[in-house]
Amino acid sequence: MMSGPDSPAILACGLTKAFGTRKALDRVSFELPEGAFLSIFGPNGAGKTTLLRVLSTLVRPTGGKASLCGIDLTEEPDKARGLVGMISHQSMLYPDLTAEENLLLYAELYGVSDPKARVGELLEAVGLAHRRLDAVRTFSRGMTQRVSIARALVHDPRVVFLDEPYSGLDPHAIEIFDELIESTRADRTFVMVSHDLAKGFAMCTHALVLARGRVVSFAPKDELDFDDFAQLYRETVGMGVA
Amino acid sequence: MKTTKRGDSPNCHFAAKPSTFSQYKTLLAKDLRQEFRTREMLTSMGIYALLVIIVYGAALALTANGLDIMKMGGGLLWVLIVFTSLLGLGRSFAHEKDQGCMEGILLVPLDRSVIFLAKTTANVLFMLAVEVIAVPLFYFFFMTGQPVAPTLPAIVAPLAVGTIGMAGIGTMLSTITMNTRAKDVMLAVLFIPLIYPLLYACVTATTAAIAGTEFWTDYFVMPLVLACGYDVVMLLVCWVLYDFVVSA
Amino acid sequence: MNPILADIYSTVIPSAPFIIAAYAIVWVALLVYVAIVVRGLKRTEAQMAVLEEAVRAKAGE
Amino acid sequence: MSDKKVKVPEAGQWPDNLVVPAVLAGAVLTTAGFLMAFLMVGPVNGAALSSPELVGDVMVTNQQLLSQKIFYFHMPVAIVSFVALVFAAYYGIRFLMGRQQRFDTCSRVAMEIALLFVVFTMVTGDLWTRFEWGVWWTWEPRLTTYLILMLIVIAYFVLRNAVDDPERRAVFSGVISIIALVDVPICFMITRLIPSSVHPVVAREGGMAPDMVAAVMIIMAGMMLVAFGLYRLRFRQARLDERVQALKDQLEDY
Repeated sequence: MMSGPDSPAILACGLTKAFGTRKALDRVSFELPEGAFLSIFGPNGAGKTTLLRVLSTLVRPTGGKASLCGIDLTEEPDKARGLVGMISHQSMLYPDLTAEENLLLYAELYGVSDPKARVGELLEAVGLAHRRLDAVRTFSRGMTQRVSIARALVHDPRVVFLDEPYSGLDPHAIEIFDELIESTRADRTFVMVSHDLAKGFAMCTHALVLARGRVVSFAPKDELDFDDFAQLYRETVGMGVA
Repeated sequence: MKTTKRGDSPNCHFAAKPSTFSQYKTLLAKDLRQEFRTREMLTSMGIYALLVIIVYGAALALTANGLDIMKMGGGLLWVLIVFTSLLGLGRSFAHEKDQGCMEGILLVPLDRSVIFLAKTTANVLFMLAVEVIAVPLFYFFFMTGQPVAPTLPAIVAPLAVGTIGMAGIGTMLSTITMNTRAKDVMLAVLFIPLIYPLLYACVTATTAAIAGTEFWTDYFVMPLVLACGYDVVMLLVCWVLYDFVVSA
Repeated sequence: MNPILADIYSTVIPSAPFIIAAYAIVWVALLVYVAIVVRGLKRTEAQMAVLEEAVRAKAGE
Repeated sequence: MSDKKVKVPEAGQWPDNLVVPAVLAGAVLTTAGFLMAFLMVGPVNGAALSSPELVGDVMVTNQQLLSQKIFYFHMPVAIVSFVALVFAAYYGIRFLMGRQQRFDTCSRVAMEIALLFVVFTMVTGDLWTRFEWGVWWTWEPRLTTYLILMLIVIAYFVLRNAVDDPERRAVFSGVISIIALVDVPICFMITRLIPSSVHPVVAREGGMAPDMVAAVMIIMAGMMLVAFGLYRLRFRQARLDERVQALKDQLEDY
């Protein structure tokens, strides 16, 4: 397997996930350069979440190949896992533990070299250092989601997946969330699944439209016009029977 | 592990992949800390155990005098343990499922069987903690009227063996049932038949130790050995199959 | 009748109902299973009819 | 891809050509065995008589038991249920290895056959118990372990009903089918080996006469063939159902 600084952040080649005759993903192929921000659009049941789960090694594909930064997902899943961070609509935090304990747990599981320092730094970054000793249960949805960002970044992943991260957030919290994501962009690659067409389009550098498990369109944003894209998306959603 | 381009940058936090054992310790510490904070499992299991004892009191109220409690004691004690641990096992994955934490842990590069071992250890510890309270209570309420056999302390062995096996099988099954409808009923339906041989052996050994008759070792050693064998086989099978179950 | 001969066959008559019942129940259970399979087949047929309807509707569009 | 080349069982493949002959042969063999058991094989001895008696030209010293005739079906049926369980676990393993839905279907159908034969075994065994021991139920090791087996098989189907996602359901059932197969022999062993003061292990009549063995073997062969026929029949129906569902899914694409 080729590996090195030049390999794309995400390379999917004929990815298929099927059970019986039902195909959740059908020959999905695309290539995403490092540092890009990919937005995935599609109607319900188009396979967006399945694609994220396959790319984050939670689900093994039935066929095809995928690699993250040159590391094959099926051949070296453990190595690939170390490159992945995930922020989903679920916080993946234990409500009864404090913010600090939650982050320390993940830091130690990932084998971060100085967990305490790393966790302190991250809590500072998401602006919750003063609440680090409070149980996550007591946090608002927006604060929980900020801790969740810190959790996803604890091992400094190179690819971050966002699965409907805005669900349940109020406008103010969304603003803070966006700022945080922007500040952590660096040369990380982001992949986001969202229903919010305008928002997803505004943030991305690449856009992917899925329908019934197939890629309808994949293009860098600078080749796209929002109105045309919205038109295309509406057509796709129209033909996708939910 | 060879670091890539980013690895050389000063803000890199990758260290070598932590050892399986340290990941095991981290996961176990997480469960214990959480329990220590909420005391949810221990209080609910403890109160449940007490309630079962009270129900026994009502059930045996009219017969208690003529009843040979020394022969019944082992069985009653195990009924108490089975139902109490069923309650605890059912809850042991509630936190993992709630906020999607299980997914968070599956995203970490770690061997899936570590999750099984850590969870089983946590469940063993919780069940033992409850037994430490429930067994003396049981003794206090039902057995103080009778002379105690000198072999009574030997019940520790079947209790330990039974608890380990039940925690292992129960951890596996509650991982399955956390993704099903009607979780609690489902867990009981799978759990009780699968622990039956273990239960049978442990009840025999416990009863032998409580009664402490002349040839009590005949009824003690063999069942205990078989129970150990069952533990080993079932824990191995669960350990091997756990990867499939937890990633499904 | 010879009492010893009666003794020899003393359990035959009382046990007959149980034996007959055992064989009969096995036979009935077998039939029930076949009935279950046939019921499944009928459901599949109903699904098939739905499918045909849907195909016709699509073709008519 | 290499996975695609795995040979997958499908309805209409060669085993289906054998179904009709197998069922016919099964019917003939079980009927023959049934007649043999009642007409040809000598009855089994029960309690001793007060004095021997000449019947025909044979000296009879014991009561003659008719109830034992249940055994000629009881044992073969029990063995067929184990064979079905082995197949269910085998297909369960195949499923977990390749994640092909077909093997899950096979495993499920095999488990259904196992349940059917477990029920046969329970019914025949229990009626015998009722007559010989005079009780409907006793916690004798053999009965108990068989009851546990039945409960595990039933739990398998309860579990299948309680899981919505088809792939997850298939994984869980595969795992349970394997655990059931491992558990059953251990369960039998443990309850036999533990000394029980309350219920002594009932001693089986030592050894069988050759004609008894012959009858049992014939019935067993017949039952195997019947089980095979039922399996293929059910499998065929299940496959048909799956194919119709797949077509309905596909129709949405156009």
